[in-house]
Amino acid sequence: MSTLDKTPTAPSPRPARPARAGSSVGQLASDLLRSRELAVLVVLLALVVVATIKSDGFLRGDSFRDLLLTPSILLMLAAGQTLVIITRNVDLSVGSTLGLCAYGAGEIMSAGHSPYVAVVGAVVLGAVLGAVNGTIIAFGRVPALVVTLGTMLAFRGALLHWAGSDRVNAAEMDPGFLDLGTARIVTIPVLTIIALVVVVGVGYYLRTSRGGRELYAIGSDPDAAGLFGLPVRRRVLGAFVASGALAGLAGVFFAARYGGVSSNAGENIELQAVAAAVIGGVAIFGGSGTVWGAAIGAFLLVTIDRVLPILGVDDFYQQAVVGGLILGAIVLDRFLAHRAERRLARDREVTA
Amino acid sequence: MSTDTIERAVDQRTYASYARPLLWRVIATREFAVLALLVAVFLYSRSSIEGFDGPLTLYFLFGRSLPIMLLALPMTLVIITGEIDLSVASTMALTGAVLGIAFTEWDLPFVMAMVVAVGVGLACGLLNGILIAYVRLPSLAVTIGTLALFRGLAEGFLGTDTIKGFPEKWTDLAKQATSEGGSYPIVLIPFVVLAVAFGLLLHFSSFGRGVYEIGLNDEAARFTGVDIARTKLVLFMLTGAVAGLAGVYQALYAGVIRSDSAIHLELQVIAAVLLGGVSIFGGRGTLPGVIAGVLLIAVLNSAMRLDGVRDDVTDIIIGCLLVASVIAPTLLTWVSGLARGRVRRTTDHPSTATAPPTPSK
Amino acid sequence: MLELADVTKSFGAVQALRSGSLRVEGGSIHALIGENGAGKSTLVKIVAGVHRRDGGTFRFHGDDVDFGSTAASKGAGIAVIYQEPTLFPDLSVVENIFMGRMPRGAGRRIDRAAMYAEAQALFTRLGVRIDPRRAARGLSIADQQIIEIAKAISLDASLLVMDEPTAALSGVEVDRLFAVARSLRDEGRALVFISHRFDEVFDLCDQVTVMRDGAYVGTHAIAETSVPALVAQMVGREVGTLFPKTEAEIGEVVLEVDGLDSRGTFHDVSFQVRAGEIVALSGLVGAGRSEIARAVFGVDRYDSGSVRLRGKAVRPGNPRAAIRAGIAFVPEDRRQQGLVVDSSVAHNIAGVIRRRLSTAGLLTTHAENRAVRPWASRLEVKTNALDMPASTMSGGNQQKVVIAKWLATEPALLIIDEPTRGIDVGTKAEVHRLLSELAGQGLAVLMISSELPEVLGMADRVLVVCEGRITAELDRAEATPETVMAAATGTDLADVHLEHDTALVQEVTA
Amino acid sequence: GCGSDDDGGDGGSGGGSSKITMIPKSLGNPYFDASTAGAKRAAGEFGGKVDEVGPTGDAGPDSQVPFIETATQQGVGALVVSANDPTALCDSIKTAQSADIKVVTFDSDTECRDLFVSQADAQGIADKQVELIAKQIGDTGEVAILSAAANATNQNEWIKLMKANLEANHPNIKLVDTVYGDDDDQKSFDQTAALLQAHPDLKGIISPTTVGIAAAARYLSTSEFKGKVALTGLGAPSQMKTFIDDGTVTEFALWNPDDLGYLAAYAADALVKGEITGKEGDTFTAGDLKKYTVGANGVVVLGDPFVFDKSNIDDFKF
Ligand SMILES: Nc1ncnc2c1ncn2[C@@H]1O[C@H](COP(=O)(O)OP(=O)(O)OP(=O)(O)O)[C@@H](O)[C@H]1O
Ligand SMILES: Nc1ncnc2c1ncn2[C@@H]1O[C@H](COP(=O)(O)OP(=O)(O)OP(=O)(O)O)[C@@H](O)[C@H]1O
Ligand SMILES: [Mg+2]
Ligand SMILES: [Mg+2]
Repeated sequence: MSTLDKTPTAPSPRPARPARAGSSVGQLASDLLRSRELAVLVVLLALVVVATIKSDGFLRGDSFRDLLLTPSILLMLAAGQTLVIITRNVDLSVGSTLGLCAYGAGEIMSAGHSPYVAVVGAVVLGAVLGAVNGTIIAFGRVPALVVTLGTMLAFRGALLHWAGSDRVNAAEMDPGFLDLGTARIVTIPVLTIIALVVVVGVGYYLRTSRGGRELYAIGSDPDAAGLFGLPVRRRVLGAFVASGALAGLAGVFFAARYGGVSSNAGENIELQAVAAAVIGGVAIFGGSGTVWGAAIGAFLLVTIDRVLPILGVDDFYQQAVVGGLILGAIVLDRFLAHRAERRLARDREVTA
Repeated sequence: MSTDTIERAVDQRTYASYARPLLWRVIATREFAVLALLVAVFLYSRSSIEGFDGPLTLYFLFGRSLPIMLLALPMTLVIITGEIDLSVASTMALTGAVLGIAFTEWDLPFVMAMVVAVGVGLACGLLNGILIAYVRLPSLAVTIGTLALFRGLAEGFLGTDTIKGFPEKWTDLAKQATSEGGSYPIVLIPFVVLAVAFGLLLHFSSFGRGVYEIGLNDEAARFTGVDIARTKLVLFMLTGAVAGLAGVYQALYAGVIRSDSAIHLELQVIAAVLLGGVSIFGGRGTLPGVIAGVLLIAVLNSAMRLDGVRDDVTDIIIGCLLVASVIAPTLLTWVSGLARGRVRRTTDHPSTATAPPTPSK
Repeated sequence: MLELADVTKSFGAVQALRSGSLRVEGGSIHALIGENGAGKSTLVKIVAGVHRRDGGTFRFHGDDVDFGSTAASKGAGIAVIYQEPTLFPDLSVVENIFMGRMPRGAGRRIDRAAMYAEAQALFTRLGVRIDPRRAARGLSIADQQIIEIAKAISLDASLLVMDEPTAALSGVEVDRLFAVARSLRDEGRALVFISHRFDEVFDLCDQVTVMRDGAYVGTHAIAETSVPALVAQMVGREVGTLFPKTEAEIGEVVLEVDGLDSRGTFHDVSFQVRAGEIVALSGLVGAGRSEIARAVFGVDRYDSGSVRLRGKAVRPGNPRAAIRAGIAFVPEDRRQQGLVVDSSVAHNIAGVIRRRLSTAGLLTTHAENRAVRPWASRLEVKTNALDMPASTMSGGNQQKVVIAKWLATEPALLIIDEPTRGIDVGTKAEVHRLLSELAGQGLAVLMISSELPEVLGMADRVLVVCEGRITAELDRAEATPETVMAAATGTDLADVHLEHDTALVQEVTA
Repeated sequence: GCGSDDDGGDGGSGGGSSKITMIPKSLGNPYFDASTAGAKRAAGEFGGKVDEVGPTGDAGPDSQVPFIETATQQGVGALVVSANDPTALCDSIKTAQSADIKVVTFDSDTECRDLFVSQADAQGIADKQVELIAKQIGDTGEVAILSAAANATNQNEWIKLMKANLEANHPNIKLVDTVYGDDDDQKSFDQTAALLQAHPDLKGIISPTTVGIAAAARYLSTSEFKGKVALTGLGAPSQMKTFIDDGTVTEFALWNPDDLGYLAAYAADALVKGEITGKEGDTFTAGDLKKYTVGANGVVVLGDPFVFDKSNIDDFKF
């Protein structure tokens, strides 16, 4: 890619803006309208409203709590996935990593250590597993898809091998730790708060730090990034370590929330994480998208699971709906990108 | 990973191999390595794993891995064009579901039901193909979406039902061996036919040449008049159709249809294809290599189970094989490059300036 | 300040640099000239740390260096403008300019305000108006080039290397750039300036180094040299023999382009090409010539207009249809568009005709080789190389393979974009001879070239493209460097001063 | 970045002897851990050998097939299977039988086996659970069922019988929903939450699966519904103790899975030794469980389900 690619294969969900003389307000408005985050958020809220109308129990007490609490795990994974996808990679091993870390945390506690040790241990373990992926991908220059597919199998296998048919039961875990699974601060579950803090942190990093912008650059055009002298390998490695660590944290959440960890913890959740990011407008080909979008996408995915039965949709169809959402999202991206190109062409027209 | 560095790695490999005599070139290929490994594992198992040398071993092995073998054929072509299809297993489940419904609820004659099912597979491929080839969406995202969609439809259609009671003559056919008590299921025959057909298509046709060109450099392919979109559409439709066949076979082999049939099979298929020497970047790989790859995984599975190794260990091994098989080439070039680099540095320039950090202003 | 001696570099079989040497003092602007493919960019990329040299010495500020990465060269104070713009489409213009070293405020947080301010300052200094907030995706080649320049000068490096920065710029922009360049020189920095335009070289530079076929030829103070002298060194032999254009009798109309229009790229393009005629599309890089050619051949779609070949309309946006109609297209980027470098020469040459070669749907290597040989030998491609990957061949031979591939289709119209870019002088002459020979046999040729001498030497007619419009149609007699340049830059004849290039062209076409 | 070591038992050394391969629905389920333990205990007594193999995580109807096939290749004496699917296993089981391998199913039956060792007859299990929930919610209100996999044979059987019973004998109890947790902690947990969200007036939940009831109890114990929404079903005392103690659950039922495995192993041994053929009326002695008689169409019933509550929960370790 020596010149900026005009090839439509690389979708640009965040369409470039033509140079319009200072119309900050109108700019803002039109931006919001075009903003994927907003669109998904609207859908999400609409769902909640409809569900509440149909079933008064929907937002009552613990149901409301669960609505916020349940997505927190996927939220972590989606945040990590965003970091990785922005660099034009993908991490399919997060589910297995989550499992390993959740079980690890449980084991640490049932061995009688303090929950703090367990949390730190899980996060570190996650980071290490992420580093394994990152090293192979960044330095072996092999596609993330294949590598993380492999490590997904390998990590899960390792967990099965380690846990065997053993499971960590609620009784073996520190009660204080388990309470974390449901504790609330002014009606907002603690786990959700932590998750949101993490998301905000990631978002802040991506938006306002050099490193963050470099991640976008790398995903936007890896060749140019190399030619430019950006520390491509270091950044990609970093992204995977972060993704791993977040998966580790998600593992901790898992243990605290479900109060039981067996060897199949977190199976198949990786696709949901990718889906959340994609639905939230993170371009699978890297370079654009925000963690906000991914977070909202995560909320949407989980909430839909809850809402469909209330709307009378046979819950056997939930998978199908998720699939439809993903397709819808990327088709929308494509459409927006296409419109943006046409507009740009027109701009060259007038400037020419 | 910058593509041009990869290209350079690839170039070096090409030069290296072309510097050597033909025989060596053959031996140095991935396909050969996989084949050798397959033979080695097979012989080892025969000699030292108890029960492996019985006639049942191969019979079970083929019967069980036929869906993977089937799906690997079109998947190879898809991956050689640089795309991927993660939705094959879900397509199998969906076609299975439709087969069952068509047979039990719509009371179609079984042959018709099978035709309908395969048709549905074709349609699934068509959906993937249109979105990827003509709407130009990344196949990874699309097929992750359809993976969920097709599986979800299967679950929706079947719910808790388990559909069974297919005509004996078909279920038997799916399991019949060529000879009484022989090691080779009859269904191997259609597979071999398909394999040959795909082999000719990929290696001895203009279409196949186009498939490689798309994978190596789609821009150049377009400039030589290869119809990229159509090629990809055809490949995804083929994949869908074969997935349909596999779904039907799976249903007959298991004797039942459930919404969770063939779950996660796509990973095994892709693993096998990549293990067989197909480059995920496209443009490289051969069908014989892939078939060797599929069989390698199948034999490993069967042998280790016989040896009482738990599946999780097998998973670890296959996962590592997969990763190893993709880093091997880059690793080699890296090592050789390192060697060359060291030589040069020592000969040419004694001192190398370490750069100060970029001035930030 | 910068000192390169006997630097060698090869890519596989392509020896890009045989012995590149360059000596640049602080406080001076140094021109690096040479024909396409002489190795200028490769030398630059070695200075920049993109490529590592295979051999030779490389001194910067007196000490030996071997930059393993562009970061290293940047750190050492070298700024480079590459020939091809390298921007990040998804990021905003400022982010592109300051990538990797964005100004940071409180909490190590990027200080966007400061960034925009700096960017504006840069743009005013360069006298351009680009919205620093817009995304880089879709900028015109010219704007991309400007941003590259802004990026480079904002580094305030002690050595600034510019690889054909003016190729896509208009007169005004060029003048601005030169003003900036001079002020940098007067601050005592060193500049390396690569261009194919002699007037720019003579106007801006203090010394000039000539390269040929990847080797150093000589260095002169601008004051003490002349165009003919330089050209002689660039080309390495009597220039007069370069373009043996034989007169062919012009036949009936083959290609008929009418009102072709592609939004944002080119507009209302109409022209004809007749059998036996060589028509050149000339203009600045980025003017839209390739896009026109691509549209005619059908790899790009166009919004309106029509393309007819031998009177029959050609289906738009479909290369296959174009090929069937009898159009052949040798694209400008050999390694990306012309060839599948990783597959064998035979496969490449048979690339287009192979559909005809298969019997009962089956295609055998044997049949291919049989069909390929005559063309390989006609273009003197070593036939023992047939089963080698094209990537193992030199630029010149690669170009021959591309041409062979298209001649094998026995076309009625040959579109050839930058026919001699990046190939050695010998092959260059061969290609030119071949072109006029083919024209002589009644083939219609549409040639795109950025090299004035080539255009003026080869073409029966010259169509000048400026910002996507055909601004002039000049026949052999009318076509002079002035008339072409005037039309290409959209300035009027009086303001074009090209005594140097004129001298060159007179030299050439004498 | 990853290594592997292959441990695992030795292949089967010849048929004949009571060499038994135990294939639970999936590894990693305490309920089956217990049954396998019981089988091993039995084998220790009658001098046979029990290997446990099985799918790690449920992967489709035929996920157990490879293990049956492998055992067939190894020529073991008998298979003791808890079937993931009543039909999908049959062909492989037939092949095994034709290789003169005895096939005993336990816990969950198939259409084609020599013997089915049933934890308790289906009707009894269904009635017991209905009885418990009726008692706990005062025989009136909305209830829902949290089952295992949507295709689980025995669960579906019980659900069918429970529905019938409710309609016949408990007009005021309304079964509003049946959801499936796939014997997966997380899924069962979330399904419970979803149930309560979708049916605000829910009075009780029946979960006829040990994983399900534990997850549901775990959710209830952490929610405002604790004590308000009744939960019963089939659970493992070891997992349920906490919830009995904290009052989330008052009563639930189960048989002793350890005994179940123990009995199944003895039955298999008896078949291998030829003491029984599996026809109605055959009798055999199952160690300290004393004498058992094969009932109609080859079913051996362990006994009635046992009800656990605060008073007795501490006496059980499985
Ligand atoms: N990455 C590469 N791989 C193979 N060959 C290359 C590569 N880069 C350059 N070359 C070859 O090296 C030779 C010199 O190329 P280079 O770009 O340095 O010439 P140049 O003087 O910059 O030409 P131009 O004036 O067109 O920019 C050409 O033959 C080119 O084809
Ligand atoms: N990557 C791109 N992004 C945006 N605009 C582009 C891009 N590439 C080309 N253009 C525009 O399309 C038109 C044609 O560019 P192109 O490079 O084809 O012209 P050209 O005359 O063929 O140049 P060259 O001499 O390199 O062949 C120009 O207006 C240019 O601004
Ligand atoms: Mg150059
Ligand atoms: Mg061009």
